[in-house]
Amino acid sequence: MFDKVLIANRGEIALRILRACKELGIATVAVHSTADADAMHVRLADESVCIGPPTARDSYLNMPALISACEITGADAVHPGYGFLSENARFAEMLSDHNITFIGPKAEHIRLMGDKIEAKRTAKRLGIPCVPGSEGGISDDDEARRVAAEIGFPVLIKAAAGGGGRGMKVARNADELPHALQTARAEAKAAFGDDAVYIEKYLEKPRHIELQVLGDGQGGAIHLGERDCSLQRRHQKVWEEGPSPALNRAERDRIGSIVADAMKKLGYLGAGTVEFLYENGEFYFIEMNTRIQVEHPVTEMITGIDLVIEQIRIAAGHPLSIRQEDVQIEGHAIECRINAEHPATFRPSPGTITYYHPPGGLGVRVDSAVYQGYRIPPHYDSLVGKLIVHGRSRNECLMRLRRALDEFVVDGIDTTLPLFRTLVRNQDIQNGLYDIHWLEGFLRSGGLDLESSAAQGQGG
Amino acid sequence: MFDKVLIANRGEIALRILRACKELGIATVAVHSTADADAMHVRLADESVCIGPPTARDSYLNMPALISACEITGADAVHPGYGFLSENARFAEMLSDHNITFIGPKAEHIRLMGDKIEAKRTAKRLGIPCVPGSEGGISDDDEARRVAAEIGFPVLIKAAAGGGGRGMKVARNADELPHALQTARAEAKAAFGDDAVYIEKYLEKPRHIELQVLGDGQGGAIHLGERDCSLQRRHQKVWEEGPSPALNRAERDRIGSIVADAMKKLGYLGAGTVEFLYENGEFYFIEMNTRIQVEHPVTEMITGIDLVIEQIRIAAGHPLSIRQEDVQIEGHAIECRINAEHPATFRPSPGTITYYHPPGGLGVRVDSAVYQGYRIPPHYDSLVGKLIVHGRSRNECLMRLRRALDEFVVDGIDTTLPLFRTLVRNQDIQNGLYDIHWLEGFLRSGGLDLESSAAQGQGG
Amino acid sequence: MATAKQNPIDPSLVRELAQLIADTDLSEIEVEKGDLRIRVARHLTANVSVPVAAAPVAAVAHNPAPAPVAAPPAPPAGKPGADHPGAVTSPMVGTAYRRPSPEAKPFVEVGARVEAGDKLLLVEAMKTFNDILAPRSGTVTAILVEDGQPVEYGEPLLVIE
Amino acid sequence: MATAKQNPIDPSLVRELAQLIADTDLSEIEVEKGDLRIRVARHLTANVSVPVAAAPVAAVAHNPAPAPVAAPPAPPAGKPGADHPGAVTSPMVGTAYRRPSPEAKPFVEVGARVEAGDKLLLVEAMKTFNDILAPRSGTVTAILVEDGQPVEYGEPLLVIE
Repeated sequence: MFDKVLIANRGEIALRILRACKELGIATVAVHSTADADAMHVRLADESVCIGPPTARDSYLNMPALISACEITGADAVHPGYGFLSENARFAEMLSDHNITFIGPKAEHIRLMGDKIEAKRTAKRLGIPCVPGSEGGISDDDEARRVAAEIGFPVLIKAAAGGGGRGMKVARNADELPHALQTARAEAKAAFGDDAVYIEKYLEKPRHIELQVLGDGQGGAIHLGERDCSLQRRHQKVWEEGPSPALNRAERDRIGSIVADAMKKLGYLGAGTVEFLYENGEFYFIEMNTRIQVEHPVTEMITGIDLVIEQIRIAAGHPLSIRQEDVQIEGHAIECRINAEHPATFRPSPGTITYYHPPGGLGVRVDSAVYQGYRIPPHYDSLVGKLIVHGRSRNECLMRLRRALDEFVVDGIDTTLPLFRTLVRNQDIQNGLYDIHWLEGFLRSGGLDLESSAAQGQGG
Repeated sequence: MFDKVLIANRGEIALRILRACKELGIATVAVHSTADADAMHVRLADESVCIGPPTARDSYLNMPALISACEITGADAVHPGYGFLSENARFAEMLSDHNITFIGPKAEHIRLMGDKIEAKRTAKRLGIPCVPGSEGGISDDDEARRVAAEIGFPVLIKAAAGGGGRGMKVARNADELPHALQTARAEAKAAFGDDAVYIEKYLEKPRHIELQVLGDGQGGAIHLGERDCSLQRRHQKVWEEGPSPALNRAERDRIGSIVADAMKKLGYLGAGTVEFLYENGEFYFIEMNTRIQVEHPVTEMITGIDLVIEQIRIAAGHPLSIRQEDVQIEGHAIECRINAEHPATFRPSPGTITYYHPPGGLGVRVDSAVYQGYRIPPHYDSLVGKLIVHGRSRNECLMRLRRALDEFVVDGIDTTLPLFRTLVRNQDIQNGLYDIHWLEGFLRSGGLDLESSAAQGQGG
Repeated sequence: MATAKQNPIDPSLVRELAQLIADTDLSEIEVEKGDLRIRVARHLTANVSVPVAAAPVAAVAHNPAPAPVAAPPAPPAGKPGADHPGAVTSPMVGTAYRRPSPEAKPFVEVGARVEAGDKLLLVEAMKTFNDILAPRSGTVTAILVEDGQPVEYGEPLLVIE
Repeated sequence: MATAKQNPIDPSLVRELAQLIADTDLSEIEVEKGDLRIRVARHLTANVSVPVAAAPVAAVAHNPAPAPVAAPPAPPAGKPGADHPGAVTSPMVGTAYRRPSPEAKPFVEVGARVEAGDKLLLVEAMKTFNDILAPRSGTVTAILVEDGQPVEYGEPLLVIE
């Protein structure tokens, strides 16, 4: 096991990693920019090193500074958290050159999954289901019809040469196909000088479902069930839960086995997430994240497994301590990402927290690096903390989440707490009936009534 | 189910009950003395009623005031918490006369278990193991020898007529018996004018082990495993854990079945705790508490069952929703009672909390009604809050507890946090090797080194 | 620590008193012997409470989000005059009545002159009607409860000036 | 504070009482001897109340228990002169060296006169030695690092005045 781990991150994930190290009895080094000298994890770490000015490029993304910090403190491993250098293959290699362990996947796998086209090709090869479509560009209308019929309607027609939404048309049935093809070709021709098109299955109301995996790089790999992260705003996850209200056990086991087998074949090492769109009982691969994710506590709460401790163990060369049959999904968990943002306009609200009181009690977990008197610096993301609630059933979880949200006090800044107080009382959310477009639609339609959610918080 | 529950208590248990009610969607009434107007649960309740001055006799123990508070608010049930009126049969009856449900056992069972002699007689009748001893007073030495041989040495000889430690002698073997008998008789004669003595099995280094039970009053009753509360100071529990480090599964199942069967026979309704001394593989009944206990979260953390919610459901007339086979003990949990007391002298330290920051993260639960700026009134007990930590194994739990204790900040008053920081690092505690005398011996021998425990808290 | 020659202050005496205060939980000790008089005091709670409680109150104003703990300690809403020097408060939880029976006239009205011991109101608790008597003579300047209104312990019922 | 009679107060006596108050946690001391009477008081409120961020700092002094969050934001321990106007700070994390090679003499000593652009130190990071040059002319009044000492970003290395 490592003697000393350097935590190459900030905020709640830095504190999360520090906690895991402490529970393993490993000494910790916190690195920080000048803006983060007062951070909670800096105060709790055994040692701390200031690595640069507030700008992330010169501090948290500054590889030489991080390696120097390892050298002057004698750290023998680095945990990169999420964001920053967590999916930077070159950083992993540099650390390796300095005989420092990168707590994360092999550099080759980071690289592989960082390339969208390569990632999709690899997924297909490993048997992971992808969005069905034509193999290449199609110029012939008869062939287009054959392919569309094979895939099944609706289909998306898009310029083979380009991107960015130009030349994209949806055909909902065979009758719509000729016109859609014609328009798409014309636009593609005009935009890219090439009228070849791809045809792909079109997903109208998919959910975002992702599978958590762990691999030991020695052929051992397991999955830990799914998280449903369909509630998004501008592609940012807002509310994550597990298990997905849309999956049953057979579906979970099926996609889980496919993913775990794929990771075994790949020889994947570390924690990772395979993300899918899900519609009408089918999964379609989007991408794989080769790091711990913000929403990992959802999985921890329903499996009892500490994913960061497992990451560290695996990185230290241990084989997986958990077999697939040891992973039991118990109850239900929901995570709310509480941001320092106005709950309706989402305008960032950095500043000083004048009063802070997190909720407590059974089944309530708060992962946050803030404290009363802490100033949220304007240089980084706006995540104040994560509220994760567990219950024996989804309903128990929702009721507990409701009361925990009503207890949570963060004063001095705007937060998204009122948004969650509204969501937890929404009928669609309670029924689990939402897709990746639901939240934006809800917000557009003025679903967030701030006055009533404020009243709820006051103790109703 | 009830429409509105009145919480006839204060402090953390009042907040605990409020949380359960909120999760069940039941409206809440907080009652409080003038000293508790700022209490957290008062602020979070749907309604609050001031019932009297600080003195508990005139407020929290004031039955007419409580019943009036029910009447003016329309509460249809009362949860008494622990302490105060929680084991007052007359209060339960008075509520019943006013058509208000007492969330607790039937009055007859409160009365039965409140009488030490009746309780022991009932336990014996129900097949619960008690301390073996003579049936009545013994005046004849030959009979005393026969009884002692039957029980097995060491034995305790005590005055049949009295109590309070006078006339109590231990005989460790048959040779010591005549002298012990003679002395005990002489002291008994002198003190009570009667030289008849009881002979009882003497337990030298017992553990305190208690079984949590739930009964629906309709013949359904289950046990939820045990808690080991051996770490005590002046008969006050300090640290509670479950499962006991001293029990194996077969022992748990054996004593659990005995207790659950007894509760079925009794027709017991509500939550209760059957307390035992445990030595050399044998259990000896002490008493039964007919209420929720301070340390109930230990059981909640290892079973996932919300005991207060179950209490409310049962009191509303529902049969048990959990069968014995549904109760699965998962992992390990430890509770530390954090008191507003000096950690070495245990002198109470009421006053204002100038800074409060509870720990967070996986497996960490805090049950506390305090907050920053809260003034702990001098009128009531000194419990600041309970830190309850869960881990998949006892070792994981201990490591997590250690880091959680190091994160916990309560400034402005003395607390017993430093005591726990020392205990969690102690070899005997880590090995689970302690009995009901261990903590007092540890404190007497100066085991608490405040300087080193303060250093640990600063982040080491 | 100054070297005490003919020093009028004996630090060891003060320390002794301080220790006594710490040990006994007294808040004040005063000793007088011959021409010497020493008084030591400690006010822990009274002073500290005020400003700390003020911090969360300030926060309420800034934040539209709910702040249950941040609410200022206040008398029950809509009950003015709680701290009025002439307020007569309820000695118990119950229901206040202004008249002996539904048809009868109220015991007192605003503007009435009352003598100490006059009956002002009834508070019913557990089917028992308890007389609320005037604690002193004066004029009723405000009546703060409706007929049949639930009242808390310590809640102001009316004001006599 | 002190109730002054017509005779002038001996400040050392007041200081002594103030020290006693600080030492003992008392809030008030009153002493009377002959025609002399001194009373000193301390109200804890003033310290605790001020700004929200100040509260944890104050708490540290009173509470022997650990208070990780309560620690005041401070420069790294034992690194004086961080805010000195003449301080030259490290532009990177690394190891500071005062001489070009183990046998050589230091680039500068305290008292040395330096011109802008003179080499003062080396900071090694990732096997690369980076020159630390004088940002302005002046006299080296303090050298804050040992030879071979690890340094953080922004850590003061020496002072030029």
